This record gives sequence, C-alpha cells and structure tokens, in this order.
Amino acid sequence: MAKVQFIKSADVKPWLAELAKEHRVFAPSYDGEALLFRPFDLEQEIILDRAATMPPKKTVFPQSEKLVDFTYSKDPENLSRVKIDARETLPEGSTVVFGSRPCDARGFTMFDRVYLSDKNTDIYYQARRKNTLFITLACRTIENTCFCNWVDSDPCDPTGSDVLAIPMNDGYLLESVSEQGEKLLNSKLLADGSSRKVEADKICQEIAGSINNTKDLSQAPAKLLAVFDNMQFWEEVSAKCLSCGACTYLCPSCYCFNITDETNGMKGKRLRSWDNCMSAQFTMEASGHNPRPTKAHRLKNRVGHKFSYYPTIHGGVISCCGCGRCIKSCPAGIDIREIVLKAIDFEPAAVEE
Amino acid sequence: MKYQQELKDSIRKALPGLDVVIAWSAGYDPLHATPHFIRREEDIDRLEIGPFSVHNLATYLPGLRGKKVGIVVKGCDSRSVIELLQENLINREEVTIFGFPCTGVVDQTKIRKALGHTGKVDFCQIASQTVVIGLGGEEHKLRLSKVLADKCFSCQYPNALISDHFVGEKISPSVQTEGDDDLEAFEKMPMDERFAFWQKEMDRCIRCYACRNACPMCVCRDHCLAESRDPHWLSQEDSVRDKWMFQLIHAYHLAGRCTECGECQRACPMDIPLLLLKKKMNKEIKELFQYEAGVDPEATPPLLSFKMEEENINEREW
Amino acid sequence: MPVLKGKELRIVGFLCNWCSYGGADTAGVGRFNQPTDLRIIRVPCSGRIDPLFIMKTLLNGADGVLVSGCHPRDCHYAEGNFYARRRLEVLHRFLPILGIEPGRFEYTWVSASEGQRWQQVVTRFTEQIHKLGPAPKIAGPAASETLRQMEAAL
Amino acid sequence: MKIGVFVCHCGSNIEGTVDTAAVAAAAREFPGVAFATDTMYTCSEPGQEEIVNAIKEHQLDGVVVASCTPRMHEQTFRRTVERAGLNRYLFEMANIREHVSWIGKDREANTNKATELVRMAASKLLHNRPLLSKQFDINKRVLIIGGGVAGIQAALDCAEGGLEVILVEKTTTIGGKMAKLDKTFPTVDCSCCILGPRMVDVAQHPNITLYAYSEIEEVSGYVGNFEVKVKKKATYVDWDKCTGCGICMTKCPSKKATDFFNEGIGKTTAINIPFPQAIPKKAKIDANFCMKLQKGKCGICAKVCPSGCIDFTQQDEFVTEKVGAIVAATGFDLFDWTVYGEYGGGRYPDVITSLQYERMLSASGPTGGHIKRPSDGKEPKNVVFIQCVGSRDKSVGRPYCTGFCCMYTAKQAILTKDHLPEAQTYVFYMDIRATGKNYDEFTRRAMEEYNAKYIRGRVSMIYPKGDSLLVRGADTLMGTQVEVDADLVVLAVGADSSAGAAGLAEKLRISYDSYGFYMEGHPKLKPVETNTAGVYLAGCCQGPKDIPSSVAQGSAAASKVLGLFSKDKLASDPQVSVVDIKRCIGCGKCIKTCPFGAIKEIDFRGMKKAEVIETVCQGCGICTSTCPQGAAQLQHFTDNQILSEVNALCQF
Amino acid sequence: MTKNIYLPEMATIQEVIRETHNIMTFRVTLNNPEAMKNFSFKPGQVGQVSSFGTGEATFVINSPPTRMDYLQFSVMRTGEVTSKLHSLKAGDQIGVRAPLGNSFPYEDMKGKDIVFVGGGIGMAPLRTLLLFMLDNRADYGKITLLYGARSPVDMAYSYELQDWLDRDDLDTYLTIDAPYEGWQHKVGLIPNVLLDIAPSPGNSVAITCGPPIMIKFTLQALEKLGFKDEQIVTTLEKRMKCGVGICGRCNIGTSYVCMDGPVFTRAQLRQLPNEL
Repeated sequence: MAKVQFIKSADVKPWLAELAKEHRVFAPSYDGEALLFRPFDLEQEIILDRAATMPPKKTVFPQSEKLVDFTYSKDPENLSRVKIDARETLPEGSTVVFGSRPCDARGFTMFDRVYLSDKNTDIYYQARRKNTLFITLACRTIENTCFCNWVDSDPCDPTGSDVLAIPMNDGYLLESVSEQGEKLLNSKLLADGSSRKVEADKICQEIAGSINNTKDLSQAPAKLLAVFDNMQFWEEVSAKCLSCGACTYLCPSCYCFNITDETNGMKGKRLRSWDNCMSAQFTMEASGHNPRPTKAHRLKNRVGHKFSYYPTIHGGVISCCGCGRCIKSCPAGIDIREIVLKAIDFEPAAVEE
Repeated sequence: MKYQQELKDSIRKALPGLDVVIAWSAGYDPLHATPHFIRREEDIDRLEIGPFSVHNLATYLPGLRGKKVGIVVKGCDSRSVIELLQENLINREEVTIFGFPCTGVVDQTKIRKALGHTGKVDFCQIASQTVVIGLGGEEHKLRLSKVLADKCFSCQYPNALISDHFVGEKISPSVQTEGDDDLEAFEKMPMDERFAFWQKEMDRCIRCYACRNACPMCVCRDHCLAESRDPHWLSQEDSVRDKWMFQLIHAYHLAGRCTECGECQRACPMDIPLLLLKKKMNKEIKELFQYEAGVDPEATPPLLSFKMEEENINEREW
Repeated sequence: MPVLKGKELRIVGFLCNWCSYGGADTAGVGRFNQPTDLRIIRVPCSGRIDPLFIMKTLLNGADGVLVSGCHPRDCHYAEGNFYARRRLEVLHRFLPILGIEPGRFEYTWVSASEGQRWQQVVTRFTEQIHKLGPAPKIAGPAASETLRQMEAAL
Repeated sequence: MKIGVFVCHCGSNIEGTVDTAAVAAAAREFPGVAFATDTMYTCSEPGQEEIVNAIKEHQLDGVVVASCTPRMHEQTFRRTVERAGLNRYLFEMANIREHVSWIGKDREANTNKATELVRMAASKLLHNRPLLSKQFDINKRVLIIGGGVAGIQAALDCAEGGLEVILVEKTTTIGGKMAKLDKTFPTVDCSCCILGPRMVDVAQHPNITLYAYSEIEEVSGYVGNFEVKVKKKATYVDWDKCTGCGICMTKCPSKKATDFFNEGIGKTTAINIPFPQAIPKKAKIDANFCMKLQKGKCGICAKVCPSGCIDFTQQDEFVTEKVGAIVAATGFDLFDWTVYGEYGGGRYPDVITSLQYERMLSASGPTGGHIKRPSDGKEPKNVVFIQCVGSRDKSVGRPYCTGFCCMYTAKQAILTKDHLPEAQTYVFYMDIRATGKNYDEFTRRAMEEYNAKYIRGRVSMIYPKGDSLLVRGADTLMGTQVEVDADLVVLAVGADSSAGAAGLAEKLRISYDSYGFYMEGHPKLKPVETNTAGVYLAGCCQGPKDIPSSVAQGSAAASKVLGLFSKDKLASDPQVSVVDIKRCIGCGKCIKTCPFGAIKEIDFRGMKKAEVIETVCQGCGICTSTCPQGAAQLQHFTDNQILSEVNALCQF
Repeated sequence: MTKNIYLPEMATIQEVIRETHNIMTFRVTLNNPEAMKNFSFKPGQVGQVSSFGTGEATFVINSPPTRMDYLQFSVMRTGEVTSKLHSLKAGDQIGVRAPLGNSFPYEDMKGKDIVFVGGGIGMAPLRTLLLFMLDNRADYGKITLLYGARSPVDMAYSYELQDWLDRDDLDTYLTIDAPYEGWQHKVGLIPNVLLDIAPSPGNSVAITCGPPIMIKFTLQALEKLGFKDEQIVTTLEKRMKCGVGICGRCNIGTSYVCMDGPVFTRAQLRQLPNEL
C-alpha cells in the first residue's frame, strides 16, 4: 500500500533542505532564462508551475562522464615498456530530483529497457538510476506541445517515479510509488494525506479530462517502415531541419552516446558523452562512407527509432514520452507529431503522381 | 501582414520555374511560425509573414545548391544572402529572392519573460503597437516594442538589400534607439565579473550546436571543428572550457562575416546570450576596417584581406 | 607541469621562424638576460598563428601570450604578417568581452637582428603579466555539475 | 612512438646554467620517451653517433635534441636521424641554449624551462608524420633580369656553364651604370674598355637571348618551372633589320630629346642609339619627342634609313619564356638629391651629380671628355665635391652608407686634376670609407699627389655668388666655418633602390627592405639567395655595392643556378599544406589568401574542393589558419602539432 | 558483481605482421592468464580493440577458436584509431572487448559444401571460419576458397596462401584485377572468376565478404549460379562505439549490427530496411 502524505506549499523548501542532508537534491530553478534542474539551494526560487527547459536527464545520464580512467606507467628498466592501468570510475551517493514531470521520469524507463536489459547491464547507468529518486509533480497545465496522452501516458502517470506529487491548492499530496520513495516520506514536515486522496484523484481526473485529441499511434511502427524508402517523404518533412541536437539533448528518452578518449601526459580518460543522431558525424565511417548521409535519412532514423523500431523490439512501447520539448525547442519549429501523423496517414498511392 | 497576398501572388507566378520557395507558415501554436517549404501550388496558401517570421531562411540556401530556390527574406536575412553570394557559397542564378518591408520580429524570450511562461497560448492578436496574448484563459496585453527583437530597434535595413521581387512599399529604417545597449552595459562590468558571467552562462550549454546550425554563415556544417579529432581542438567533455572555446571559434570564424541576424542566440535552447560575442566582434571590425558584412556582394571580408598600411592599427609601440 | 611557484607565471610565445625566433636567438647569442617565464612555440610565419591558438592557450590557463613576427613588409612569405596583423588586432580588441585583460595578450614585430629589442619585449611583457598576476582560471570539467552537486551536498 | 631525447651540454654553454642530467631524467617520464640522456656535444661526430646508435639499440622512431637553436643545427640532426633510417621529419629540437642557458643564470628556473621545452618538443613529435619529398622535372633555362655588370657576369657564367640564358634589360642597351662611368677606381682604368668586351660576349654568345628595352610583365610557376611573360616595349624600329648605322640620328630634326644615357647632360635626337658601344646597337625612337609620333609630320628617319626598319605603328609585344631559375640584377637608381634645399634643390645648373660628372669626364660623353660648366660651358677652376648626399642621412630617410661614393669621389678628384691641372678640388666628407684592396692608398693619393683638399664636415648651404657658387660648411676638425668659392659642385649622390624594385619583387614574390632593396636569404650565409626558391640576387638590387662586389655576386648567383641545375630533378619541400578533401567544403578562402597562388579549385565528383600545388606552396600556413574547417593543414605545423605544444604547456 | 561492458581487458601485442601497404595484423594475448584461458568465442565474432587515448575500433577476430595461442586482428588503416594501431609494436599494450556480436552459422553449415568468396580485407572474417572448418574438416563437405585482391601486393595472409593452395581438402583460387609479372594464378574481377569456377549451389553455402562494390556483383554472380538467399552469408560493417546495442548508431531499422550482426544471410538482409 502506497504511503500518502501531504505537504503544505510553504514546507516544500524546508523539506528539500532536510532531504539535502542525505542526498543531492535537484529542483527546477532559473539559470539565466533557462529553467533547469539545479542543485537545491535555499536561496533559490523553485519554479513548479511550468515545465522545465531541460528534463532532469543529466541526473542519471550526464552530458559527459568518465567510463575509464587510464594511466600509463613505464618500466624504469626499459622505458619503452609501457603499462596501462585502466579502471572504471563509478558514481557514488544518492540523488533526489524534485519537481520532475511524469514524462520526465517515464523517460528513464525507455533507457532501462536498453541499459539494463537481459543482455547487457550498463553499470554506470545502473549506479545512478538505482540511487536517483524522482519526486514527480503531476501536471496541472497541459501545454500546447504536450502529447503524453498519445504515447500511453497521462499527466499523473507515476511510471518511473518514486513519489508522485499532486498539486493541490494549498500544497501537494505525496504518494509513494516505490519503496525507496516511501522512505523519503518520513519527515515531520509531512502530514498524513489519506484524507485528501479523493480530492487529489479528482484533480487528476480533471486534468486528464482537459486533454483531448488523443491520437492512436498503434499503426505508427508499420506505417513508418512502409515509408522507409520514400525519400521524397523524408526530404519534405526534414527540409527545415538544421541537423542540430536540440531535440535529442532535450529529450528525456533519447539515450544515444559517443565514446571518445582524451589524454593529458601520462594520464587519460575514456569519455561517454551525449551524441546526436541528427548529426552527420553520428554514423560517418572512417572511410568517409555514411549510411545516413542526409538530414532526411537521419530524421527518418530518429522518428523511426522512437515510433517504430523501439516499439517493435520492446513490446510496443513508444520511445517518446510526449513532453514536447523537441517541438518547443526546435529552432526551426519541427513538430514530431506532425511527422508521425503524416506517416500514418500516408497513402502509398500519393507517391505515384 | 499587409503584403502577404501580394507576396503569395508573386510566388505563385514564379513557382513554376523554381524547385522550392522557402517562406514561413504558422507554427505549432499562435505564438510561433515555422519555415515553410513551398513546392506545390497548394502550399502557397499556408504562407504567413509577420512578427513571428523570425527564422533566417538564408541558412537553408547552401544546402540547396544545385536547385532553383526561391527565398523570402527580411531585410536582415537579405544580408546573409549577400554574404553567401560574396563567399561564392551560393549561385546568384539559382536563387530567386522575394523581399518585403519588415516591421520587426518578436523575441520569444522577451515574451516568455514578460508572461512568465508561454506553454499554453490560446491566441495571439497583433495590432500596430500591441500584442494581445491569450494564456491559459487569461488575456495579456503587451507593448509591441517590449517584445520586438533587439536587432529590430537598430535595424538599418528593413527592406531586402537584394531582391528579384519586392512586394509593398519600401520603408525607412527605424531610428537607432537601443542599439547595443547590452554590449555597452556589459563592457562596463569589471573584468572578473565578465569572466564569471561567461563561466556561468556557458556552464549550461548542452553542446547541441543549434547556434552553429542555425547560423547562415556557419557553412562548414558537417565538417565543424567542434566534433573533429584531426584537428582536435575540443574534447567532448562537459566542460566550460570546451564549450566556451567553441563559442570563441564560432565568433572568430564569423569575424567580418556575421550580419548579426541573431539566429545563434534565438536557436539556443538554453538561452545563452551568444549574440553579445558577435556584437563585440562586429563593433571592433567596424571600427578597424569600416566594414559591415552582408552589404556588398563584391566586398572581401576584412580578415581575408589586408592593406600594407592599416589606417586604424597602430604599429605596436613595443 | 607547474610553473615555478612564486617565481614564474605561465607565458607562451608564438614566434615566426624567420624573424622573431631569430631575434630571440640573437638575444641569446648576445647573452641579453631575460625573465625565464616565456616558453616559445615556433611557427613558420605569423600568418600561421590562428588567433584561436591564443584563445585556446588563454582558456587552458596561460597567464599571458606573446606573439611576434617579422616587421610588416619584411615577411618571409611576403604577406603573412599583414594577415596576422589584422587577425591579431581583432583578437586583442575582442578579449575584454570575455573578461580577459587585453594586456594578457600582446603582439609585436621583431626582426632577426633585433636581439636587444627582443630582450626589451620579453622583459616588458613579463613585467606586464606579473603586474596583472595569475590569470583567472576556468573551473575544470569536474567543477561544473559535479562540483555544484558536491557544494550543494555539503 | 618511441622517442629518444638527447640533452646537450654544449660544453658549458648549456650545462653551465642548466642541469642537463635532470632534464634528461625528467624527460624519461614524458609520454612516448623510451630513452633519454645528456651528451657533451650532441652535434659533434661522437654525439651524432650516439643518436644513431640509440635509434638502433632502442628501436626509436623519433628523436628530440635539446641543444641550440634549430636555425643552427636542425638540418644537421635531420641528416643524423636519416642516417639511422628514420624519416628526417620525425625529429624535433628544443632550443635550450639561445632561449634558456644564455639568457639567464637561475639554474633552477633554467632547468625547469629546459625540461618544459623538451616536453613540448616531445609532445609535438608524437604528432609528427614522416614526410617525403616529391621529385619534379626542371627547365634548365635561366632568366636574368637586368643587364648591368652583375647581370652580364651572371649571364656569361651561366651561358659558359652550358645553360640557356634569357637576359632582359629595361633600357635599349646593356651595360648599366658601369657603362656610363669614365674610369674605375682604384686602378683608373677605362670603364668602357673593360666592360665593352663582356657586352660583346653577351651579344655573341649562342646560349644568350637578349631582350633589350623589355620588362617583366608577369611571373608564375615555381622553382624549376617558372613561366615569365616579357614585355618588349615598342621602339618603332624593327630591330631585326636595324644595322645600327646611325644615319637616322644624323638626320633626325628633333634634337631636344632627353639624353638618358648622358644623365641629361646635353640633349639627343628623338631617334637614337645611346652610345657607340651599345649592345644591342639598335636605334629607338623616343615617342615623346618624335614629331611623326607626336604630330604625324616628319618621318625623315624612315626616309633615310637604308634598311627600311622604321615602323611608326609598332606596338608593345609580349613573349613568354619558360625558365627554371631567375636572377634579379636590377641595380640601383641615384637618390633624388633635389630634396636637399640647401644644395639648391636643383635650381643651380652648376650643381651636378657625380654620375653627370662621369659623363662629362668620358671621352665619349656629351662634352667629349671636357669638363665644362653646364651654365656657361667654361672650365671650372674650383671644383667642390660634397659626399654623403642621400647616404648616412636620417633626415632624408637614408641612414645607410652607399659605400662606394668615397672612392669615386677620390677618383673624380684625381681625374679633375688630370683634365684641368690648374683646378683645385675640395671634398666635404663625413668619414672616409676606403676598406677595399688598395682603396685607402687611392684616397691618400688623391689628397697627397693630387692635392685634393679634404674638409671633414657637412655643407650647410650653397649660395649663388656672381656667376659662381659659394659653398658654406663646417670644418669639424678645425672647429670652424669654411666658405669655398666653387665653379662647379659635384654631389656624391647615394644609391637608392631601383624605381621598379618593389613592383618586380611582388611579381617574383621576394621580399624587400624598407628602402626597396631585395632581401637576401640570410645576411651571412645566403647572400645571393632569396627566400623564394629558384630566385637569386646579384648586384646592387640587394644593396649598394661596388663593381668587384657586383661581379662577384653575378658569379655567385650563376654558380647557385648552375648548382641548382646540376640535378635533373628537384625535390619539393614536403613541409607544405595539404587539403583533406573529405573536410574541404570548397569555400575558397584559402585560395583567396594564399600569397603564392599555390591553391587551386578542383572539381571532385561534382563538388568544389581546394587543392595545393605542392611545388608552388612555400609552407607559410596562412591557408591553415584561414580554413575554418581545418581542412588545409600545413604539414609539420598542423593544428594538432601546435595544439599539442600548447597542451604540453598549459593544461592546468 | 556485474561485468562492466565498457571496460576492456588489457592485452599485449605479441606479434605484428605487415600484410600490405595499409593492412597490419596483430596477434595479441590477454594479460590476465585466467581470462585468456577462459576466453571463448565463435567464428565471425568481433572485438573492440582500444588504443587508450585514441579510441576503439571494431575488428573481427580472425584467428579461429580452435587455435587459442593468441587472438588475431587485421587492421586496415582508414582513420585515427587504425593509424594509431599501425604505429604499435610487439610488447605494446592495447585493450580488447570481445567477443561481441553474432557468429557465422557454422553449426547449420555442417555437412554442406562451403564456398568462400573474399575480397581484400574481407578475407579477414572468412579466415577465421575457414581455419575453423579446416580444423574440423570432417564436419564439412567440399570447401572452395576464392580470394581476390587488386594486385599480389594487396593480398593479405600471403604467407599462408601456399599452404592453402597445397592442401588436398581445399580448392583455393586466387585472383587479381589486372595482369602482374610473375603471377601464376587467375586474373580478373572476383565475380567473373566466380562465374568461371561455377561452384554448384546444390548443397552449398556461400560466404562472401569484401568491399561493397565487390559484394554487390558477387551477390549477383551467386544468384546467377543458382544460390538462394538462404545459402548466402555475408558480414556488415557500421560505425560502432559501444558494441553492445546501446549507443544507437549501427542500427538498420530494428537490427543492431553490433549485436544482431555482423553476420547476416542474404535472406535476412532482404528483411532489413535499405540503409547500408
């Protein structure tokens, strides 16, 4: 049975301060004009009434991290005999993210299927994922770019979260989702919230009711494959794409990365850093051959991966959580919803003309 | 926009001879436009020009070399076209330019700042001096001058400097009111604060390179130094040093070529004030060489040329 | 490798091979005493010095960068220093926007015969850098997100 | 890569203030360094052997020598590593003598600095790649620009060496300044008598093609393969037919033409042959003075010419010559002395230049060898020579010493006495520079045997006084003012660079100093080379010099050309720029900025790309710092190599 | 403790063989004797070879699992990592993450006639299977090898070729593109020579590997000879980073070349979207 607690708006900061004694705590606050998940700071205003510019992706999947630290050492007897000591550097400590949205937290479940599969375990991801807890805030405002309801989610979806917070007029109802989440709800600042559960459920229903226009994307995997070879289709939908990485880097479910080495003297590191499938370099081979030479090929792979390949591999789950950041932050205003719908509606006959 | 119909007619007439015409259409909500690629007659109807026509469409031109391309340009965009022509990165005969008198475009960041957030815009009405925005059921009235892009206040070229078809009446440039106030203010800050400022701003860079890819003069594109190993200027580390260095590379490669269209800053999802660097560079270039990019298709960018005697460079006294 | 604590600051020179590097040699041959901070990188021509090398050097933590080439008109490659002059001047004027004292970077012209002048240039520039003191350093990669996390945790 | 590091003591030159053993010990910790040692004299025979042995013993594939400046011994050590089987570019030097041990005494700081310089060198070396020269064919013909004594010497030496020579002369005759001289110092032998035969040799030599009254229009190409466009200026005389009989000159009614050969002493006819011994001995019409060309009337010369060679419609003509080397021997011009207001600024007819005086002394000159005052034709009694006019004078921007004026002034004082035994000569001088063989003896003779009165001091003013001149100056030895009545004043005018020097330098892509004299490759070791491969210098174009030096340089340049052409193929310097075609976006910025035109646009599968012409590229690297993608990389100074040096120094 | 999929095993280069002007072969052993002893892989599987400081690149293990004195990789110089590897010498340290990917369906091939068609560096993956089959000779029918290169000097494993030619249980054909002095074997492009040899498709499997253009025409030739899609096996190459299906760049639709490949039958390839 989930633990249900209530916290008054005014107690949020003190509660986070309490949590910060044991965990690294992140909460949305402004950095310049960007609303980011930043280390909690009592002095900083926490902004909860609007979606953050960036999802809290970095807390589990840093923009760049060290996979391997390596050190060269020489045999003093024979300087040309160089030994290499390569070791992993695993992250330590625990993190609490406060104010993530259902789509943000759900994004990590897309990672989980790949990073923590039965075939492979990414221990760096695992270490952070295990130790990062999400206190997710249900959405009261549905933004123009939101479409979580298209991808089998909703504004109160607890998937991937540890605690779900439902905003009420005087505070938040905190409902534990995981065991670890439950442990977070032990503060004296919190009061039993069971009595307000009904009220909260009603709020959730209201929000759910305020979204309409749900689209059925079940045809997307097949339809996207069907237009795979129709380059004219992809050239048209990608025409305004600038091949930048804003969409992928702001996406809570984009998980691609690059591995590069850097050395400095006798030391070096192997880095894993975010990579962007919209960039030509992503698939460029050393020979100069590129299987995805144009932005049309690359956008096809991005949309195809999220709405066709991933669902095909992972039991129909679309690898998009509908947060809409790719739409909002695209410098060219590309709307991924439009592309998917266009592919679904695409009639092969139209190619003939 | 007054001349929209006239523009559509003009494009309709030219379209049969062109592969594509790049313009704008309505975006995902009433506050946004998006680049619009007109290939067929029916695409023309969706064309919209106005204060949301922020994108500098010249960015697309180098990628469309070899095709017959029509492009609708604001005055500032036309300077990028000129610069591309000057550098032989596009062929004049392949490009058909549609100009119109631009009365300014909005700065989304300013609107967002004024309203708190703009996630749920229901409608937007623009009159000559005001913008009325419906946001989550409430109506907000903003002075247009509060939300226009900075560059529009000091705009010297509201009409396309180069065009094959110009619709409407040319208008005269607005009087310089604000100009580079931000640069002036910034340059009054003590050195250490400036240094700290950039560290803080660059820290949130996510290296998406939207700044670069939106820049019409960043023509290296797939061969940018940012990701290259040979030469190996930057690591892929999430470090201020690398991220800042990239912006310096960008600014320096644009020295004498940047038309200050502001796309770098507009495109930045993290709202990093990148234009400041370019403004400074342009200011110095102008002072040193009396040169402004994107005005004369026959000129040579000052860093690609020299004079035996430089009027404004004092021989070093030591 | 650290600079000598308390004695030296990190000063990097980019010198063209034909004039200034030779000038520095001439200064050596003439036993003209100079401060020891400067480390010289030899390039064929001042025109080879991409101003971005200087930015990179400064961002990497150098306290000063000195560039020297042939006097205008005396370029071994006829035009290299004319290009360099424009590019370096632009850089010099650009640096303040970054919060980097423009005095941390100077460029000048020294011919192969001007050993004494080289001594003066090095001495003067080194003094100038010492007056400015160590350059502000960019917090390394570790300092960005992680450091903030640590700070917040403490 | 396995690097060997050799830290040189240079006796005590380095070891005195640098702990070389400590440097070597520190170097052992650097990435890639497999061997490090300190050696007494690395450049010595045993020192080099040590390197060769270490390369073999430790299988080194790169070497760093920390010693003196690479400008001294880089080539030496490159050959050393090559001897051991390594590519010569897998070598770097750290300059720990000129840049460390000789400029400071702080042993700790020096040792630390030397260590860092070694670290830089080793870091760069890790990015070095073997570079190989390409062989290319050469065109064994030589172009010599300028037919003065230096050019003549070079032409004859080259021609004798079996080379085909193209000699281009700006005026209608070769001979240059020397042909205008009456006698030469210190032997006082007849200038024309010694030069004349050599001029004839030029004309008759089967290997020499002479283009007189011609100029260089355009130069393209590179060492071994230059292409030169020569402009043959219109003479209005068909030189193939002209026999040089001179009848035209006797009949030409326009007798007020400027007599360039005689330095404006007297006038000549519009159609003329400058002097009897001219080579080629051909007539030329001075269009400015020809009545036919100016007004369309006359044409007498055409009527009298026995060979019918007059052609008033003649146009400039262009010929293209392919050569493998070029010698510039363009000489000098006289300094324009009229800037000296105190000498009358050109207003007094009896103030003349030393070269005008030479013409006056010459038996074949306008006065038939009689010294006459230009104003009234009278023989002067007092002749005053003023030295250092446009030499050693900062106020007119000529701080350098022309070097030969002291000598010709002494000669002219002597000759004056020979011509006019009654005359008295005075010489105002600053110092007497007479450092050649028999030179000082010669000036002594002028003073002692010919009674020339030498007054050490500058002339402050020349006044007209009646029909003569009053020369007022200082006698700094006596500390008094002196005034001398002069019938004729001869100015020892200094040498200035030739009027067209800068323009030609730009065509040849060679550099010149602030006075317009061409820069030699090295002031000591490469006196006749330039920094453009295949272009050499001879004579006064490089700086003022006397006849023996000019001749020596002519021979030296010829020997350089002969040496160059002794090979059938040349090897290109592999330190050139290379464009990575995959990275190049064809923006053409490199093409725009290359000072040598060494980059061309090519079509690669329908895309514009840049390509470096290896043999033209001089390795400056401007393209590399211009190319925004870093596609153009100057080999041996690539971005990665320089960045590795930067990173070795600063990565805090 | 869970294995770190990104941490390479340290290995020592035992021997470096220069094969051609741009191909070198490295014989390596894992430094940890235990790991070397327990190392097992199947023919066709690949490894990520690290030069620390430069990066990783993918190579097939081209020694057979039946000969475990060392692991062999052949490296053609194309980019940064391969250039760096080419500078290494015996005794130098590298990292190895292996085995990765799938293998040739050698179990399914038992009892069948085998036709190997290799071009240039494409011989490397064939070599591992060829040697494996020779070491298990009884399991397989007739084995034919056609190996082609541009010229004799571009032929890798030249020191082994005579052995192969001499064997009675292996039909070896060598070919080069154009006549070359002293060359005693076939001259002609691989697909044409293949048509000449005309191996019977009956109970056969053809395994082909080489540059894209050669593959294209070899597939056509095999088709002409009557080989069905299921009878043709090839390997694919893509830019890889993680090698374990996570980093996201080597997929063709739903298939990840690093995990689901690199070995595919032609029938499988036809199922994939067209993005090679």
